[in-house]
Amino acid sequence: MNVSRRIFLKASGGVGAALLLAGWPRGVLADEAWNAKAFAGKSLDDVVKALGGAAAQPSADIALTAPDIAENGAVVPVEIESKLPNTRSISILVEKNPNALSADFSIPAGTDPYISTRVKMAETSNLYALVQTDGGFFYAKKEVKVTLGGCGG
Amino acid sequence: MADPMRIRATLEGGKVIVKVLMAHEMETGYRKDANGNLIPAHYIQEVNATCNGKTVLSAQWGPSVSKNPFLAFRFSGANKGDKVVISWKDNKGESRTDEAVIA
Amino acid sequence: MKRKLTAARSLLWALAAVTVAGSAVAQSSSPEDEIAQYRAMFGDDNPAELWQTRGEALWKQPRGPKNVALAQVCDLGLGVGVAAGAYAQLPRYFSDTGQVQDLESRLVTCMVRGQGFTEPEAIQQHFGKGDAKSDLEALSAYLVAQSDGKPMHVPFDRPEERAAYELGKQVFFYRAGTHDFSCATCHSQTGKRIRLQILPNLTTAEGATAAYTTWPAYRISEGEFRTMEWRIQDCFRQQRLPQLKYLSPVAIALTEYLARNADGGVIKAPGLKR
Amino acid sequence: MPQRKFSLLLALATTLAACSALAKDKASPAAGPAAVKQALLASFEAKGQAGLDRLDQDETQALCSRDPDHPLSSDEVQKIVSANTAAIRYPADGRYLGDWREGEKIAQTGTGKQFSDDPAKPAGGNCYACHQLAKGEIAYGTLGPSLYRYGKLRGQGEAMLKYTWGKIYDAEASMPCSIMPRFGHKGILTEQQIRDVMALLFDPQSPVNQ
Repeated sequence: MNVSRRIFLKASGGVGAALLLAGWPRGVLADEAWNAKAFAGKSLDDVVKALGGAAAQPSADIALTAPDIAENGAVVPVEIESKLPNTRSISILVEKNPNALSADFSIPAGTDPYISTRVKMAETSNLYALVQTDGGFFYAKKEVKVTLGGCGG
Repeated sequence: MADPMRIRATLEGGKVIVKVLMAHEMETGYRKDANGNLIPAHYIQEVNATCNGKTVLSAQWGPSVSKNPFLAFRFSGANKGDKVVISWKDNKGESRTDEAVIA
Repeated sequence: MKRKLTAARSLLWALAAVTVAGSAVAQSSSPEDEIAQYRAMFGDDNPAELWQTRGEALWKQPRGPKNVALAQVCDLGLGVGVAAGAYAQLPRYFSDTGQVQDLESRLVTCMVRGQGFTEPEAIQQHFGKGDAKSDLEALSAYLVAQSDGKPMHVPFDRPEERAAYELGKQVFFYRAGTHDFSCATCHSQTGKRIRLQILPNLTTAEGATAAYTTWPAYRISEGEFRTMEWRIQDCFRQQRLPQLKYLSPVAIALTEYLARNADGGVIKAPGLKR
Repeated sequence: MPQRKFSLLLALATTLAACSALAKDKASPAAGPAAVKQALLASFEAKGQAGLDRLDQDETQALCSRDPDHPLSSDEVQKIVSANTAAIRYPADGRYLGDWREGEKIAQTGTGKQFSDDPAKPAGGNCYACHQLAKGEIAYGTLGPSLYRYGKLRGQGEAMLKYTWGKIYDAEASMPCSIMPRFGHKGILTEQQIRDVMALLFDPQSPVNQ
């Protein structure tokens, strides 16, 4: 077992449950408190609902760039660019992580609907780019294979 | 106290390209130490970037953003010499603010 | 931030886009190509910079019982306080200690003789872990970056340097332990890989150069900056041998062997590794 | 005087050798086996389950530590073959095959015998580090040959089972100075673990043979 798989050992209980008890503010704008409910979500649907939506539609106007294979799941580069009009926020989700939502970015007017960052993936999984516009929620997805490596496990 | 961020802000084609490296453990709360005890979660939850007093990016993060986080974004409406100010706050209430001059 | 890789990065971004589109290219790409694509996505944005910043301060600030900066007292081989290019000419024999020294060994000498630290103080926490940060790693990151882009010229006219090389070579081929491993087990063939990681053939100039010039490095799997001493020590752990001591004769000798095999190569460090 | 002349020549030879790209020079100060062992003992310390005795070499290890400039003689090769052939223990009950599911786990597990590993836990075989096995695992190494469809291509004849058992137990018997660990002889895997890995290779249900 390598580090990437160890990261999420003992996924049940712990932080997620504790944060749920702490209650959840509504939105994800910067001047509001950390959205515990969204970060406790287990799936794309959970997260969309916690962010105030009903469901997300697939969209070809979201460019999600990530490697086909991650040599190490501890660091997976992700780049997202939305071509959807009036993009308000961009979120990164990893389907098989213990909690799906990694990061949620609010995009104010004047800032490009573009984000580049690096996230952890517990195992081979779909990666989602979730975009909120004034027309609702949209997503693009891509599978990233997380591999084992090394001579000592 | 946490180490300073490395911030690069450059003006290219009318847009400011910002690249940030932050020194942070981003501990998930799911890992165990050598003695089998859970290592408490410790991760950045909020990131805020401003330029000339205006917010240019804000974010909420969970523990699955990678250790020593990297972030890049672009915005318009600033000039060389202006300052980009970036702050983060983690789940233990620790925070850090650093700035860079747009080059 | 370094810009030299930008063109290569753009190319790989384009490749990545093609792959995303699900064309035939995606199916025919080899695991090596896919790993290259993964690594290319990091571009020039290497968290090792966080260590470099801290290391620069440690190099320039007066510290220790003698309250002097390393920049004022430390001779890494090119003269007192000369940081630029010094790493590209290490290891080397130092007459004041009568020993062949690598970067970390020499830094410890400077901290002890120049700044007045005791040796245990200087080498405690020589490898960092999380919030327990290593000054030696930070200093290494800064000093290695001062040789980035410079060709290696590892001095080799002293008998001590030759003896270190020869010892390093013998150790490189020394098989022992439960698994019969030596360094050569994994690192004496060209074009092989372990899992998906390509194994450099360290007995050739090409392989040794590819490996040596890209260390020290930020190691993704640990989220830490790691030095050559660490790299060699961890290889022996995986060889199922006991713990290699920090700055030990074998650690220096193997560094000498690798550095000489890579001589003439251009330093591209700090690197970014799995 | 002749002695001094010799020294000068040696110095010249040394200088010339320094110019060769990889310094494959005979004039470098020799490090004999005793000096190497001494340096190793001075440079390592016992940690966890890895004591300094791990630095001791058996005859096979010592012979196989030669650098490529000093190849083995045919007598030395024969010594390795004899010693390691004699070391192989075949299963007393004649059962060569265990559970391929367990074998797959052993093939995937890279830990075991490192000072950082728990000695109470069974060691892995880490087969995927060097070999392709099941088609579904893309992260495989190429230090060893591909073993995909191993059993499907070879069948389960007694001679093939016995040969393969011997390979896993002590590869030096059939290929002197093979880089493959001697999993049985050196006590890395138990007899039952070897059976399980054998099943991974031979069982028609195993993903290796799909």
